Amino acid sequence: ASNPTIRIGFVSPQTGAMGSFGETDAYALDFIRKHIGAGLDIRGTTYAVEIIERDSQSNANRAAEVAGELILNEEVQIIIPASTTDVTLPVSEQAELNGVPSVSSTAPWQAVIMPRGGDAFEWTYHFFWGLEDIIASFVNMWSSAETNKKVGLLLPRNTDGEVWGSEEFGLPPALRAAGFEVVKPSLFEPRTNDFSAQIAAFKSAGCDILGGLVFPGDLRTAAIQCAQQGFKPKIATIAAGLLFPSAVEALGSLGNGMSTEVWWTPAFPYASTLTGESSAQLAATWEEKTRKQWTQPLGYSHAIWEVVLDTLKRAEDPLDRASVRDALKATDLTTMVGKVKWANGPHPNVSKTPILGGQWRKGEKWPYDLKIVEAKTYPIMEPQAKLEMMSWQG
Amino acid sequence: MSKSFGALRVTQDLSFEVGRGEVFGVLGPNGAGKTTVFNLISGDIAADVGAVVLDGQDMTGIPAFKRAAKGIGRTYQIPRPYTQMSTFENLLVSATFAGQMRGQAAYDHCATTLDECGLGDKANRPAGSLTLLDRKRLELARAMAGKPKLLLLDEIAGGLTDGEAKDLVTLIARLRDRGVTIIWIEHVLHAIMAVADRMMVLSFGEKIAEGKPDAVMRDAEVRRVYMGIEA
Amino acid sequence: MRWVDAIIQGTLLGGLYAQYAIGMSLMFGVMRIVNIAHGDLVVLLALIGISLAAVFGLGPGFLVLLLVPIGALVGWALQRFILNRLVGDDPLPSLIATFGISIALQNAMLAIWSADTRSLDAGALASKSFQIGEMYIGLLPILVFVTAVILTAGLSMVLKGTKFGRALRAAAADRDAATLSGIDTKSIYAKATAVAVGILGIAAVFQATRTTIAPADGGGQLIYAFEAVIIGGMGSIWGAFLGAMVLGIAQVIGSRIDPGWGVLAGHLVFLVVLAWRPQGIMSRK
Amino acid sequence: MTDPHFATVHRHTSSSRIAIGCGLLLVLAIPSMPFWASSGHIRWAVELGCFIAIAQMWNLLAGYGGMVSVGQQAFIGLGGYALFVLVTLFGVDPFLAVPLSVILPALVAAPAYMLLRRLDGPYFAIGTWVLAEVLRLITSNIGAVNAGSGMTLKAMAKYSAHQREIGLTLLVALLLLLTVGGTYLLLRSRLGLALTAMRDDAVAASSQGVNVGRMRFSVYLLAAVGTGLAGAIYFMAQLRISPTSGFDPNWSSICIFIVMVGGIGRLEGPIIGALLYFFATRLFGQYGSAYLVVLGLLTLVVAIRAPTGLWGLMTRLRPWPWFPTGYILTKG
Amino acid sequence: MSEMLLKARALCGGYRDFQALFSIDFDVAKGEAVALVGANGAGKSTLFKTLVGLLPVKSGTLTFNGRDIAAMPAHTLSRQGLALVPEGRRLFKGLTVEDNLRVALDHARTVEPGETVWTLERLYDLFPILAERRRQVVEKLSGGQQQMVAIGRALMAQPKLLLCDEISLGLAPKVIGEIYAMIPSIRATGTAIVIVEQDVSLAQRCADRIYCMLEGRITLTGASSDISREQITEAYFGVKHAVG
Ligand SMILES: Nc1ncnc2c1ncn2[C@@H]1O[C@H](COP(=O)(O)OP(=O)(O)OP(=O)(O)O)[C@@H](O)[C@H]1O
Ligand SMILES: Nc1ncnc2c1ncn2[C@@H]1O[C@H](COP(=O)(O)OP(=O)(O)OP(=O)(O)O)[C@@H](O)[C@H]1O
Ligand SMILES: [Mg+2]
Ligand SMILES: [Mg+2]
Repeated sequence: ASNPTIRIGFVSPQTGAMGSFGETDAYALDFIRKHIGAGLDIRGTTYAVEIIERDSQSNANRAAEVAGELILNEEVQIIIPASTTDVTLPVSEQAELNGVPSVSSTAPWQAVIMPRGGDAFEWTYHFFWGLEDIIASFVNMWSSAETNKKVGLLLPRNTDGEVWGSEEFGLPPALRAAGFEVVKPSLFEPRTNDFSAQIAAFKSAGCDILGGLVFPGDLRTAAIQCAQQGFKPKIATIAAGLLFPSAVEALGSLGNGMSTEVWWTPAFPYASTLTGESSAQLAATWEEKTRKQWTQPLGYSHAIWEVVLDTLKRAEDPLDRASVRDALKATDLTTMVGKVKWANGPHPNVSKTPILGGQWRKGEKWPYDLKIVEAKTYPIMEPQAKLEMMSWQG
Repeated sequence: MSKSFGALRVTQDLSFEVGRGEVFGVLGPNGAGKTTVFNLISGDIAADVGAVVLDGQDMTGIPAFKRAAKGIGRTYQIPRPYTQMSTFENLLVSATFAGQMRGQAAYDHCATTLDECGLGDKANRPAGSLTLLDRKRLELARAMAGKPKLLLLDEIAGGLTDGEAKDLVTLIARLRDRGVTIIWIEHVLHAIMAVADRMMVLSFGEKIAEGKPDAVMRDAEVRRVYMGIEA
Repeated sequence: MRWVDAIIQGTLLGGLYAQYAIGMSLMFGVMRIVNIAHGDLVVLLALIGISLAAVFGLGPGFLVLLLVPIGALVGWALQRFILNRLVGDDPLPSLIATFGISIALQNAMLAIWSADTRSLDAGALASKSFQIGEMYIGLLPILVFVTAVILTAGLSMVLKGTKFGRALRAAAADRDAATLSGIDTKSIYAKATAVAVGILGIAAVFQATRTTIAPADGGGQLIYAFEAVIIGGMGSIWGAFLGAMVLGIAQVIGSRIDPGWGVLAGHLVFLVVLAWRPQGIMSRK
Repeated sequence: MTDPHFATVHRHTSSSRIAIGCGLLLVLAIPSMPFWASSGHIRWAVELGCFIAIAQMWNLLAGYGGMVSVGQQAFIGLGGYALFVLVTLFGVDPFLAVPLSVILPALVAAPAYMLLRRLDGPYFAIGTWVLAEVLRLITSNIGAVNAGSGMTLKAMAKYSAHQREIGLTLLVALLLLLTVGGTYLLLRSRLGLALTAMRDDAVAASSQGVNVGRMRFSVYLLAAVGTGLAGAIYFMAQLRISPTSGFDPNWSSICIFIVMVGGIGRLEGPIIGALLYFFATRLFGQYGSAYLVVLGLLTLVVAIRAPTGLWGLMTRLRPWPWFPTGYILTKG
Repeated sequence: MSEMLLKARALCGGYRDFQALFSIDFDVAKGEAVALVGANGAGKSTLFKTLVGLLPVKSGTLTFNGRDIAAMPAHTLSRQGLALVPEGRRLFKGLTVEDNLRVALDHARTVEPGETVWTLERLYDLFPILAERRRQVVEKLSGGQQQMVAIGRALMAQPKLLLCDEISLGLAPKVIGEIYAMIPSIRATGTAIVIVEQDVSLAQRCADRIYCMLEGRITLTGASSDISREQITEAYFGVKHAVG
């Protein structure tokens, strides 16, 4: 009595430097395995579902190796590169060449499409917001406060930094167009120990706003050096580095009042198509089970499974890669993070989801809470507070 | 030839000649500069001034490995075997590169040389496992394996029993009879006296005596500086 | 002014590298132990310190007092039970062993502490600075630098002028002969590694104060420490200190020219020094 | 045999004849895989082949040349980038570009050696590491190769899966022949003697007529070329390269692990080590940190208990060499 | 014989998988000079290394100054007055001449009142060239100079028993003469000496007793004045070769 088995490949960074991204992935994986324990009923046939997970060790080569293995040896029907461009890019590349549908998220779509040439793809699909959205969100946030409209940008020398800083489609041209003056020193090497050159440049230009994309380790180094060097911008809005509460806590009191993009919060007005749980409930369950504060990737870690299961259910033959691909392409589903529909996208392989702006404030239950301060770009909810100026109180 | 290490002048304007097929002994107090002279001849270190001429060919500026191929073979006072290679392979290296032999000819030559030096039964042992004395024998054997025209021997008789020293002297005499020129640094006087055609005594990098062994040994200066005999 | 500032910031950055480099100079330069896990030990000590701080509410000053003995103990055990079996002329075995330790340690820490970034909150200390004209000089970097100077001076004195230092150098040169001279080489080595890792207890506190700590961070500063030791000349503690300064200044000046080239400038200066004086600037050879 | 000094020297054994025969057959079987094996196994063969080649080159450099490098990723990255640049920027056919890709590693290795040649032991190791970092940093600052974000090999799409597999397996077979077979022949030749001698004592070797400088240079260059070729093939299979993946210090870790666990200074070592590493990673990789902790501890145990590696342990049980390079005098 | 300083009975030893010493009985009395002779590979150095604890005692007893030292850690023996001038010098490379000597001084036996003490000055008097080179790292010394440092280092340990392996190797006749001339004065302070010496007549002249070794066994022992050259030669080589 063996049911036909659908195999799903799942690659995420569980060990290594990007390990924190893997945390919610593993959590969602746990959930989904229980959820479909008895198998997936698709138009009368019960399929067993086997999810084969692989650790990328935070290493792009390893990600490509395991993707090849999942596709060629394990012969999965669909592959999910979860979290970080170091996983998404190599895995998507393998999927595209070997003809396996792949669905990814949690990176601005340009970072997944542009380094691969920017054309349309046949097999690889991505849902997330884009740089145009984060720029709009940042601009809205910054415009809501009194500043001299001078922005200093800190960006690292890696795929993300290159895309964000691109003079073609990145932050600088868009910000200029929105009336900001941009100071952009060249990209810094990740885990650098000294930001005095950048800070000197920002200081001499008199920037009121510090913006950019910085990972947590660099952010603390930079923030402390800003304070030491007497560079105290009114607003500090940093992508990526302020995603996790642990990173904000690591900043100490300097983290108070820093602002960031918000992919998802418990306040999102969406519910799960799998369980009917609201966003708030999803976060509450997580906090109860892990005794840790909710994190933004949680919503996406969940939503990606909504998309995958929905796709499989609609697929004509869930065991056939091409028909899975066709179903994926036809997705129209309102998930935990918003609507996913590739037909709408700015690019055939991209479906856009909402982004909001948030500010970290001293919290009650947890040391810091993320308050939504900007919801103009995607007016899916009311802002929870108004952006306040940074105090730089060490 | 002159050579200084920083402020320390080791050899100074030293000149000497060795005839073909001669056994030339070099004596001198410790630190006189004997080993340094060998290093200059073999090219391990470069002279500040002066020249080494082998068979009418100026060796100045020629690197050590080429000098070896041109027929200068040497032993080291403190043995330097290739510890992880077998004794036989140690010899094979110099037979191949210094002696420019190949294949069977090289094998035969090395096997013979091992026997001559009393290492025949240790041919396949890793050189690192040899005792100090065997390592010294290996030094000699390895130098011989390179079929040198000029053989530089740095204290190879130390620690030998009388009998062994006699065997060694016989071996060296045999080498000379084959036409090999030998310069031999030695403190074991009875050994070197037994075979040397001429000798030179160095002190503080300068030559204080040169000539027939007996004459040199009778020299008052030599007796005082080197033997410690006040006369 | 801009360049004076760069040199000052570079020197202070050098202080950070020196804290890593002097312990390494003792192990790498004197004992010829290539310790790949050097950085991971800093992370380990920092994570222990952060956890202690969270549980007992300890300040950084007090943590130093705790972490140095913990580090010393770890170092002692590391040498006694593992590295003592591997020391010799060949640096390869120690390289392999510490490489294995590094991987195991990193992942064990990941399992215990998760991949979260953590840090020590030093309150106002971290962001305080002095203003001289247009220049700002951070208090924390000054503390790092001064500590490095004191450690360097102390360690150098111990190594050059004490019985312990001579015994250690002798044991490093020839273990059997050192034994013959009455030196308990295993215990001397264990003590030396205890000192080297104990120093890392201090570095760990500073590192956790000035940036964040996560289990995978260990390798980050390793290359700089090695570079500093080599630039300075193996075995010379002041050399390692000087090497750290050269590296720090090169990086800061490099990044003033173009922020993308800072780290690269440090490496290039390292290569230039190697080409010019392979034995290091402080070596008398 | 009347001459009492007619020396008999043995080099081959029956085990080596069998092993080399089998090895050759295996290597020659690789290009036939597309006609009978699954795509998954072909991919395994390609990756495993690259690991063996990279490790063997490291073994040549460290185990025989005495130059312990922790910067071989420099040449992996250069080989990979050369391929991507030739294909993407100059439109060269990918399979043709692979052999051409070794030119760049060679061109960089020559001056790099000039810089590194005066260093030995740990100095050399750190020097190579810094050099690799320098290359990574420079690459991530070059706009033409997409700087920090890396490149994609789109041109592979013009071949069918079957064609790609034929091409890749041919290249891997060639790679193994060149790196493993080439190293074996090198070590059996008179140069092998010189190499082993100078590893043990370079000064003595040069006074015995060995041109130590040139030997070292050649070994460094050969290792760079072999490693570069493996890098090009590896990244051809991965389709993407970035400065952090191409010049990843993790490559050195892999080399060290494979060679040390397998057995350094023996040709058999890297092969055994690569097999172990490859299958262990594939079988236990999903256990995340626990697997890596075990891997680390295993390395530690090998360093302490079995410095000659698995091959050393095996030869102690059964001295059956696959690739004998020594000379055994049986009669003389 | 007077008071025994070192006493070995049925001593067996050797390397990991190679036994090199077979049931050795070996005694040295206080202030005595003993010569140990034997062909290359006989096991003289191995015996020395076993006596000072660098190699393990496989069986048999070994006492020094009345104490059982067979199982004591090697590094504790020098404090009890056992010193070795090792074969091949084994100096501390990278350390200066003076630091080499100081290391030994640091861990020297505490001398009893009235005993003569070996000081740096006294040693420099003996080997003036070392005073000149005191700040030089030892690997830059000539072979003979290094041997002097090795001897000096052993003396700095203030030994009661000095074991000298091939002490004259590489030394000029003048220096050898001086060293042998010094032996009585060393002995006068109560220090016993064991020397390995290939020059049998020299050994006979300066030693009270002689031990001959062959293939890991003591084949002959007795007062040096009682033993003839022929006996020694025979003990040296067994019956295989007789030197003509
Ligand atoms: N690399 C070096 N640097 C500095 N001084 C050196 C170096 N090599 C040798 N010397 C010095 O040069 C002098 C001559 O040394 P050399 O080894 O030639 O003496 P030698 O005559 O062979 O003595 P011995 O009989 O003791 O072997 C010695 O005083 C020694 O200290
Ligand atoms: N490290 C070692 N491992 C194994 N065997 C060894 C080792 N060192 C020496 N031997 C062996 O032990 C035996 C005794 O050697 P030892 O060095 O004690 O002789 P010796 O009498 O000192 O000779 P020599 O006059 O050459 O110094 C020899 O057969 C030798 O091959
Ligand atoms: Mg000499
Ligand atoms: Mg001996």
